Amino acid sequence: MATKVEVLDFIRLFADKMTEHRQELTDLDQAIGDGDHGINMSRGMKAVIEKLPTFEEKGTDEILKSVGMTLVSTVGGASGPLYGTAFMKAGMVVKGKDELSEQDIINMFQEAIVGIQSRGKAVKGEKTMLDSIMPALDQIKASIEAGDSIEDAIVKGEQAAWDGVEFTKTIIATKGRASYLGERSIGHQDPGATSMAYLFQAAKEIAKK
Amino acid sequence: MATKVEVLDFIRLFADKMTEHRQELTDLDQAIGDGDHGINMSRGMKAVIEKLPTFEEKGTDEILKSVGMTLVSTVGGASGPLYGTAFMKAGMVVKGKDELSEQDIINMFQEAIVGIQSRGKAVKGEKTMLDSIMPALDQIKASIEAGDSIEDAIVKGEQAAWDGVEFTKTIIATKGRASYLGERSIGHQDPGATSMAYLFQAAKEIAKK
Amino acid sequence: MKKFINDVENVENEMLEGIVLAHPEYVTRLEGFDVLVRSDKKAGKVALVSGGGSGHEPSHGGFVGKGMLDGAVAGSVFTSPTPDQVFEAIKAVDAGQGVLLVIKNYTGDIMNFEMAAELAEAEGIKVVNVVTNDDVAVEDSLYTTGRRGVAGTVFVHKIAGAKAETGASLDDVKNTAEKVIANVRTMGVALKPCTVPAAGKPGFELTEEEMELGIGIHGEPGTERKPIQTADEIVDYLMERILKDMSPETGDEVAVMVNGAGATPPMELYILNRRVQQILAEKGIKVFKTFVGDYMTSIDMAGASITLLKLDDELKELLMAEADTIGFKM
Amino acid sequence: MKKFINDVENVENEMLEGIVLAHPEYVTRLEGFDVLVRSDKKAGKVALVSGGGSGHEPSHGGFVGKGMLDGAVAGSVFTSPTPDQVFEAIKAVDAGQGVLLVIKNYTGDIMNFEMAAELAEAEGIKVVNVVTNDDVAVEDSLYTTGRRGVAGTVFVHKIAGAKAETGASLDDVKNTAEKVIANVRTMGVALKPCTVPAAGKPGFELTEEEMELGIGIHGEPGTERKPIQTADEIVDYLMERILKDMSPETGDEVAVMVNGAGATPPMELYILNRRVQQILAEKGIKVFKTFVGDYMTSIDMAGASITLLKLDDELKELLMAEADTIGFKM
Ligand SMILES: Nc1ncnc2c1ncn2[C@@H]1O[C@H](COP(=O)(O)OP(=O)(O)O)[C@@H](O)[C@H]1O
Ligand SMILES: Nc1ncnc2c1ncn2[C@@H]1O[C@H](COP(=O)(O)OP(=O)(O)O)[C@@H](O)[C@H]1O
Ligand SMILES: [Mg+2]
Ligand SMILES: [Mg+2]
Ligand SMILES: [Mg+2]
Ligand SMILES: [Mg+2]
Repeated sequence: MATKVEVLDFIRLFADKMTEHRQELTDLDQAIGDGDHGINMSRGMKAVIEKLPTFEEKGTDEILKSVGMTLVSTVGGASGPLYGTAFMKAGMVVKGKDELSEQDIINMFQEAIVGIQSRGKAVKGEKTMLDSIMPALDQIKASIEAGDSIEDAIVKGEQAAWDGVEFTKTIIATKGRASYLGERSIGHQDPGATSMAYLFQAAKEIAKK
Repeated sequence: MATKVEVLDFIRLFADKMTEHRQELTDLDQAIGDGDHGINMSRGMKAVIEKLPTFEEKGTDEILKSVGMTLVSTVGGASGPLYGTAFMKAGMVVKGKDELSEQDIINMFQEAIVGIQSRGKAVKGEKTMLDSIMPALDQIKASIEAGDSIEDAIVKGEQAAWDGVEFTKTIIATKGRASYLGERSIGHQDPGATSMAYLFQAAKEIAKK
Repeated sequence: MKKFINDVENVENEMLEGIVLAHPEYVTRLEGFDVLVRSDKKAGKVALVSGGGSGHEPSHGGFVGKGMLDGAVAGSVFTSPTPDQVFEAIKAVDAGQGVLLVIKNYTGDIMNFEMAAELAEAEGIKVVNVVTNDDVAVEDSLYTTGRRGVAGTVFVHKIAGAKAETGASLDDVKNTAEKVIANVRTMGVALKPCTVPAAGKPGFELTEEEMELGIGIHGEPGTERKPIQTADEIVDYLMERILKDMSPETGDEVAVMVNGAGATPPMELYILNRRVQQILAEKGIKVFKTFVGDYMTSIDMAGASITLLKLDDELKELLMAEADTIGFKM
Repeated sequence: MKKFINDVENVENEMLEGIVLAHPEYVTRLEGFDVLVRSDKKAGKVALVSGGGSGHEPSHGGFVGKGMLDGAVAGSVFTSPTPDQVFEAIKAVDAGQGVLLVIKNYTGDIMNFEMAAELAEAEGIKVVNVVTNDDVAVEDSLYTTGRRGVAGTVFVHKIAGAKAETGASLDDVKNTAEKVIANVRTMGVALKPCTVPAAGKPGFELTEEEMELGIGIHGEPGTERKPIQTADEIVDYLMERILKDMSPETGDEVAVMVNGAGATPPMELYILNRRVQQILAEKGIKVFKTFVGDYMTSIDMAGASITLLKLDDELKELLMAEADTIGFKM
């Protein structure tokens, strides 16, 4: 179960994490990309926080859509359309709802993945943000099925996201900017998968409160 | 007394010194100029050595003039016209002579100075090559008047040239590229005065043989 | 990081202000947007819009004007612009004949420009796009995102822009652009990395003895690191890669671009060009026209790229057609 | 030292070869000399010759062509060319109407060009010269060699070149050049020094926190070293010095040149320009035309200079007159 207040807290916490890890994400992107992922994400989430007062009174679905649209129009690069679409799609699937059920939360992540894949045309294993969001959602679904609470499921989901981040170190990038490096991308951790794992970290910290 | 062979030896030795001290002269010029004096002088004297076979059979006056013309057409910068004119003028004042008397030697340096001054419009104390050639010649003249041999006079002349080089550290440059530095040129040794002192060093080493 | 800047957060905006203040006769900024459009908007022709991250100047704003682009969209440094900005550019330049988007092949650029195109189409504007991918350093295969678009994109701006200026239809302009894309090849090398202002430190490190081959235009590491070589050896290597991919035949005519990455002085570009021309002469390939200078930079990178464009009569004529922009005049 | 070069002894020559191979339609090299002349030598007009050390590209060969220079002489890097080279240029371009030498005020340049003029006069060629000295960093007094000639020289090439193209007499072209010289002022700043290839190491050292003000164009140290400031603060300082010397009045019209030293990307030049234009607007000085780019470089120095030229009607017309050269097209 998640309330609107929790969703807002999650957004604020994710924004804090993007500011806090700005340099780390940028350093990761310097190794295999163009060194702007932390800059991009923190710019985007800063804009979200600035605009939040204009839409925080609305429903959860509208809030998520507004976050997505703000990201699309302030981030640019690859992560702007991808994170933006993810939030917009997540908002669309909970249309009209204020309280979110376990199933709503699963549906949101599911739709976020669909959005990322329809924009980016990538699959799991290409060294992208999909490599943390997809195993995370799989884990959450499996936990719930095994009878865990949503809170525990999210805790385990975050762990799966970080495992996915670790996994990105072992594979060649075949999508995004890192793909130009070919073999040289092996050994490096994907910045987008990392920021996505922080998203689950934020979700976990809110869930555990 | 100086023979044509000695003059040729002196030219070769001066060329060696310019190659040997190329870096030192360049470093001096980097501090207060544009860092090319050693490059310029070694390029010029290298060209002289290459062309020497084409004029070493001629008279001493012609040899000196050819050295000057070669410097003018290969050095460029400030030192090209100045050293070039100095050698050309020195050649002109010993026209038709093969053996050079004490007075010839004095006249040559005198004419070299006139040449440098007519081209460069500088006087002593402006932190230029004049600050080593002028005291050197004054010392040579004084020594000869005091009864020294030309060899001893040149030994003392070289010393005066180096004293002049030391003196350039204490003054502001008001001619040449170093003058743009104003006060900041104080404390630095003038590259052109230094290369000129090496010219006297070469003359001394030949004289003492 | 030593740069003439005021505030890392504001370089893109202050740069755009500086461009417009310098060249009001060429470009006008859409108020509230990071979009430059022709000061003399021309009606009755297909409009061209390009753009990308900032830091590639004179690309893209420097190529806005007669015979080239109608609008250029500037993102943050090395970050493709957002869809709303591109959408604004499209609306501003459309003169009813449709708009061609010239996109460099990067995931981010493609996604953002395509989202903009969707917005524009929803408003009834005809939008088509071409994607440049001239970089032979990157292998083009089903399993990658394909080649990057780099300096060769400038030839697309020039030639498609000239085509549009003739009054050609959107389809024809697009076809001409595609022809350029099919015939243009580039490869680049860096001696020193560049520094994104907001990052504050170079994108990669090279020792005094190393160079980075197969670089893109965003300060990313290249495909290969090697001990530094002479200018001629470097050109030999780049040209071999380009020519292998292009496989021109004796008698073919090409345009050459020796492009500087931002901190490479003309002296070095001309020394590179010397060897490029020697190689082409040896191979019996005729050089129709050569461009040497900074066209598609990577902020302050010391590096260069070589571009060859195989020409036919149409491309030759359009390449030589009048262009009057800040960064490209013919 | 990391550069695209083959052999430090041969950079000047290989660069000239690269220029001619790139732009045969603009420049031709006098065989055996480091002299570039117009490929379309024009008869019936006064000819202009300039030059200096190499390393200032596109100066000077890049300004050879219609409406600017007829010949450019290239010395070794930062070393003024020798008299025989200049003499050869004079002979090649003289069309019977006389030759104007545009000399930058450096001891070496003046001596070498004057010796060349003496040689030319001995052969009956009418030669006059002007000496540019636009650098306000250096005090002009009886006790110095006077101000240096720096980027403002490019305006002399442009405007005196346009005057010559009108068919004006040698005296008139000279007078116009003198008018430009009387009205043009420049000051420069460096963030990073440059490296003369043959020297192999930078001309001076700056820490990450220092900048050098009042630099010339030969990598010499400047007149002052200061902690690095923002772009706006730097421009404020340079403009104060320039305006103080120039003392323009409200309503005066100027041309602006924000010149890059070789390794400064357009992004930074435009950020500098932004502040230049703001200051001029505040003072009520009208900007007639602005030039931003690399016009008079110092090899690979990261730095810039600001030039203002006070205009009257004649200068305005000549500034806007057609020019078609490698590095300057109007
Ligand atoms: N096609 C794609 N699908 C999913 N994620 C992608 C794709 N392309 C790139 N990414 C993600 O985006 C991240 C890079 O984002 P960012 O650096 O902000 O954008 P850019 O690559 O345009 O500079 C990568 O680390 C990767 O996780
Ligand atoms: N007007 C002058 N008269 C005499 N010597 C001069 C004059 N100007 C410069 N010099 C000498 O020339 C030297 C510099 O020579 P060089 O570095 O080869 O030429 P440039 O200054 O053109 O780079 C100075 O150190 C100084 O001794
Ligand atoms: Mg990135
Ligand atoms: Mg010097
Ligand atoms: Mg990016
Ligand atoms: Mg010099």
